[in-house]
Amino acid sequence: MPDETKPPASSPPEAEPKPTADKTVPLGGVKATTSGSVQSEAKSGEPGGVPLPGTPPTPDPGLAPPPTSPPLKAGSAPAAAGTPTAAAGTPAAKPAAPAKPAAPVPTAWNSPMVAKLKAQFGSGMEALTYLGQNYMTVDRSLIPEILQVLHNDEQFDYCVDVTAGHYPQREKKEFDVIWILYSYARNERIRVKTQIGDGESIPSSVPIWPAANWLEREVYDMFGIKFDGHPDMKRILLPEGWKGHPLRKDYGILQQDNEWVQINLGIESGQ
Amino acid sequence: MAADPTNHMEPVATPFFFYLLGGLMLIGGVLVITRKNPVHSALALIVTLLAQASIYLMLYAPFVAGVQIILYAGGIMVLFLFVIMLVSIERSQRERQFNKQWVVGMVAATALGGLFIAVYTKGRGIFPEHALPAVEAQNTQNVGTLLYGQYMFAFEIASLLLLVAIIGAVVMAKKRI
Amino acid sequence: MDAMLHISTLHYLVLGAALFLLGVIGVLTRRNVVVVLMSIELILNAVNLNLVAFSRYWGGLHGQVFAIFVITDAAAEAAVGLGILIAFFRNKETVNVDEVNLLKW
Amino acid sequence: MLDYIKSYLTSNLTPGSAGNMFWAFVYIVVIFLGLSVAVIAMNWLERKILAHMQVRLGPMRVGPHGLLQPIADAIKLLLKEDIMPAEADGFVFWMAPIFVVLAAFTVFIVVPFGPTHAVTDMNIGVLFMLGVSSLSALGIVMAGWASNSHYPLIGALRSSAQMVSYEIAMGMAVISAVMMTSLNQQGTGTLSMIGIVQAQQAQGIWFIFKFFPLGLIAFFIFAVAMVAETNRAPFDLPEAESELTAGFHTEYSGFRWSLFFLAEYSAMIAVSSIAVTLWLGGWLRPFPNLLTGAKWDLFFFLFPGITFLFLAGMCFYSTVRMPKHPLFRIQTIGLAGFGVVLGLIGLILFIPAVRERVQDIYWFSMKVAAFMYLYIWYRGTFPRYRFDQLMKVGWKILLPMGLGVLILTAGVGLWPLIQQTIWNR
Amino acid sequence: MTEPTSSLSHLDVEEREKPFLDANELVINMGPQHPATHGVLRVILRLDGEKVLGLECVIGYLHRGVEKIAENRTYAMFNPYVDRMDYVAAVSNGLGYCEAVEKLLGVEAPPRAQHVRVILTELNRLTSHQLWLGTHALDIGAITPLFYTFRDREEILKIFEKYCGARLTTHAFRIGGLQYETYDGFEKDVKNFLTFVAPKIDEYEELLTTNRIWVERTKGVGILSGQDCIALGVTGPVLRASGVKWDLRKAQPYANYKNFDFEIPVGQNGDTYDRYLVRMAEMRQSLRIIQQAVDALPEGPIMAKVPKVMKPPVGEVYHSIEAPKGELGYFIVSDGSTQPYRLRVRPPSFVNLQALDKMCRGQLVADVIAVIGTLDIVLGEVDR
Repeated sequence: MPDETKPPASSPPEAEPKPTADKTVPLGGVKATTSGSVQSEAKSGEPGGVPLPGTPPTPDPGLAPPPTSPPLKAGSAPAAAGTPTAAAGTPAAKPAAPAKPAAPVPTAWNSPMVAKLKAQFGSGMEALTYLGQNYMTVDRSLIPEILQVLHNDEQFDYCVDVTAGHYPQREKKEFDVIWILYSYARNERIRVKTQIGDGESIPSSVPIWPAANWLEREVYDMFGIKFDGHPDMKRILLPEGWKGHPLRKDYGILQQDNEWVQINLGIESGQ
Repeated sequence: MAADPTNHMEPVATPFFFYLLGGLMLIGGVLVITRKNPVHSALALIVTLLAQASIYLMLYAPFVAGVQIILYAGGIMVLFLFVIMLVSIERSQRERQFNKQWVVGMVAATALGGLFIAVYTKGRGIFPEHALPAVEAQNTQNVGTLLYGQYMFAFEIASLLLLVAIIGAVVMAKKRI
Repeated sequence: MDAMLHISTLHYLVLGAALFLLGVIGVLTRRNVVVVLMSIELILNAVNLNLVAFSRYWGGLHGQVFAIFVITDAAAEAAVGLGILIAFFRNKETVNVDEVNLLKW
Repeated sequence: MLDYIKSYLTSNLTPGSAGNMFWAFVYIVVIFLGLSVAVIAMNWLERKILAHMQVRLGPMRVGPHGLLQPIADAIKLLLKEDIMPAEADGFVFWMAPIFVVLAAFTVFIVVPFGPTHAVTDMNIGVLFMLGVSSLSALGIVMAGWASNSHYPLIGALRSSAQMVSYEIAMGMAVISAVMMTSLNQQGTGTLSMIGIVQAQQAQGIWFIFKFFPLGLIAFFIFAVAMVAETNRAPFDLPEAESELTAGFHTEYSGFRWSLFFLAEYSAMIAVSSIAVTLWLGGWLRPFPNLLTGAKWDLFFFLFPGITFLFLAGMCFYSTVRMPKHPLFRIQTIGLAGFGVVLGLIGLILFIPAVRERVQDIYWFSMKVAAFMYLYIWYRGTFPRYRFDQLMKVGWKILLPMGLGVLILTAGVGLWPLIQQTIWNR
Repeated sequence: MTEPTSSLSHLDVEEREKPFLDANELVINMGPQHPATHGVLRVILRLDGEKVLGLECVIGYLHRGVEKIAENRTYAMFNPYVDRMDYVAAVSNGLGYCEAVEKLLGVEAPPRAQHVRVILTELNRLTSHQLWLGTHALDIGAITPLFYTFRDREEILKIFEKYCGARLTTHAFRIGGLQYETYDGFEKDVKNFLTFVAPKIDEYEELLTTNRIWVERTKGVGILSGQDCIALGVTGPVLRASGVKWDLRKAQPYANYKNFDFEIPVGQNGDTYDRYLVRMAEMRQSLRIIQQAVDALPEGPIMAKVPKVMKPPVGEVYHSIEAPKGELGYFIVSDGSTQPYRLRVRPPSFVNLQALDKMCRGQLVADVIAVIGTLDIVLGEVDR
């Protein structure tokens, strides 16, 4: 974990694994106003609050500041509603929320498997656990190999889900792509996450898990993330020719492809 | 079918039904050879066949009429329609319907027609004018007796022919020859 | 007028001959194999008509028996003919007689 | 003219055989009307019986117990827009339902409702019925092809393939029954429908029981094949709604569709009539040779009237049980009226003169009705066969069985003769 | 025919101009308006006669953007929306969602609530399986089971209605427990229902299990091996029918399923018939669970302490339950606000539907119908 030093206190470095009871982080940040300002570390695209190990030069600006500091990139959440309120970015100053029980924070996840993977992939990945759920953040460049290893060597034979998240406040690395994997043999569930930017593509995992076929198509449909090597990369839920990717944060909830609607449905608007 | 003749007496209104059915047959025949769409041809042929079955009834040949309906109309024509539906007809419909030597064909047909006319006018007398009393009540039995008696050998050969035809058709229509 | 009203053998023969001619014309001029096959059926039917008519007017049933044989034959002919047609169509994608110019493909 | 009409009444032939065109026409009209009524009643009965098999009530709104539902349906169908697909072959599309209906109704010319109650008695009756009913395959193919649409085409191909294949097994079964008319030195052998029933009467046995298992097996083969012939469950693949929406009549609507409906049901009645004629003694009452004597005659003579009185009683019982509410008044009155009509019919049937003439028709209809009930029962019970399984049943089970039955029937029937020739030599 | 059948996904939607006797390929469009596609599934079939060479599903006709809606609703407000996904198993959907949010919030529903949840969820599993059985049988041509199952399903819906006022989209659970205490006589109703329905399940089996035509239509149809299931991510009864003994209720118990004694029915051949048997057995197991739950229904509160305004801490959680159709998962990303930052539903029907192509290849058209039925998809969930 070369990047250990970077993460804020909120995400304890791997080196000192702590039980989930670890509450070093004041939770004030969570008490962001409803305006949706996202609290520092975790919220901005990294709910786990994990540093981005994959990109040594500049992980994510949002991660650097200490937990209580205002997030560098405020206003990520409101984008969903199409009403960005950048001003809300300051709420970190409200360290209140006294009534709230301390929220759990991600802790390092240690297991033989992780150790083995670490040995193999080194700094490219980081394994954490949150609420008893294990996940690993992986550098994009490692994606096909690590998934392959997970499938072949670690018996994660069931690809539960492939999905993504959009974090427009993160420059260059706007998207999280998440694989949820399960191993029948070990009865264990993990998530593999990576970050990619807009317009970038990512190797498809269909050769590893055929189940990922439609799931990846849906990710493409909803986020516009292309998967290289996918046998049939096209929209699945929305019609062919639709413009825009609805689950992106900059796509308003009432927004639609008016042109498509007018041409194909012969009505002024679908609303 | 309502016009079926009866067992014991002269058919009712024989000339009327003869001309009606004969006319139907001829119209059907003309349509068969002129329609562009083979399905229409086939339907016209069915009309011809059914009219002919009725004429068989008028001729006191009910068993042949039954066989005609079952085999021709119910069997062979279904087969024809089946095949027409299997082969696409759109293209053939757009093409030329008659071949290049149609003139020759027409000339040959006219010659044949002339021959027929000549034969029928010259030999008018040879053809029996009046029918012998009908033996229709026992028709089926008699046909059966003939088939399984005098024509037994021919019958067996016909069954062999059918067997060959079945095998031939199956082999032809298989996916790969 | 009497000749028109009294139906004799000749009437059936003429009808049969007309049908036969139609069949011949169809066989000789049409390009579509299906229609050619149907014209052959017309010819066979014309023959049947003659056979049955003669059988009626000469009293025996031999003509009817022959008609049954002819119908059997027609069934065999239709089955084989249509089988050939399907095989032909599969290879040539056409149903025109004048394109049947190869013994083997 | 009046003499011409009257002359038939003394004859004991069918109008066709007697050459009486007037009565033949009357019979045709009566059969046509009766058949239409039967189809309408069948429609109602099927829905009601099926509904009660499926723990529901079925039509209840239009008329008492939905009695007027088929009429309402008929009106609806007649008023519906008649849609023809733009790409359809107009003439063929138009002809197909007519062809099917014609084929289905023409069959009834030779159906013997009684010794004289048939339009005509052809001496190739069975052949004629089989032949003409097989013509409806053509109509179905026409309908499927003319619709110019995938589902109808597949439905039509399925349907015609199915009908053609089952016809063979059916033919085997029929021939074994026809053979029974002449074998064993009893009777002369006939293809005439009336002749077949008379042969059963003369031999004193329904053919279903003759040569004990053989007649039964032949009947069974026919009973299966006839369901397949009429495209009914479990052989209703051509119109399998879950696969082909509605099969060959997907594109039909309104009146034309109802013609198909009419044809389907009259075809069901037609094939059931063949089965009844060939194996179940046609118009003969049960045990005509066993339970003889004046007492039994009277007992069976009373049956028709009692049936109708029983139905009338059911109506009155339901009338009493109707909710006492102003909204139900008309329905209650209607049901009572229906009961009265049924009761009157029952009473009329007790008049000896009427009874004499009608009892044959009654027994024939009762037997056919049993088959109709079976049709409904099948529909309520069985899932649908798949096409290859259907073909397997037809070609690999029924056809060999039919051939076997045919040969065995011939063998058993000729056994005395064979014995004579071999042993007495 | 030259085209390799494996590259099915590149199936050309356009109907080819080839005459089908030669090319042996007939492209048929089944749906979206088709009685046997269970809604608005559109299947493009490539046929050789009646044999399926391959097929492609076109979905999305019911797409309502549930995941997008979730990002614009508070956690509590989104709760009713999940019912609209798998509308025949709305309670299960609600359970999964509530438990996922509870996990995020760090609360746990009190025991009584857990018990009631289990009862309702299992009843819901029963309704779902009954509906499946009815429609599946209808697809195969047996029309009667549909009415039998609907008659019995009605009793469950009555219980739902009495409990929460709704029959289909129940919105029965709240985050943190239940909103409503059970009505008076709830236990009695449920117990009565249990005694009522047990013989009814035998009745369904009587109609179908030994029916020759049913067996012929379902045996060996749409076979999916255990490996295929795992590779394709298929879960639920379909997976279990293929011999994989895996049920989330046992593997990773949620709610309080670990307190109940029940078995996981497993099939062997992975064909349609086995799936049928597995589901029938599951219905009986559900009855067992309900019996135990209702017998041991504890007293106590029904709602945990949940803040009025729910702001789960920053974090993400994936929680999945064994819905009647398979693994139903919710992946929720919280940014600490009142609304989910991202909510992903892992719909079992959607993933299971992927297997349709694999299951139908080489079968006949009629089998496609049977296989669509046996997959037990709900288009509301596939499209969300």
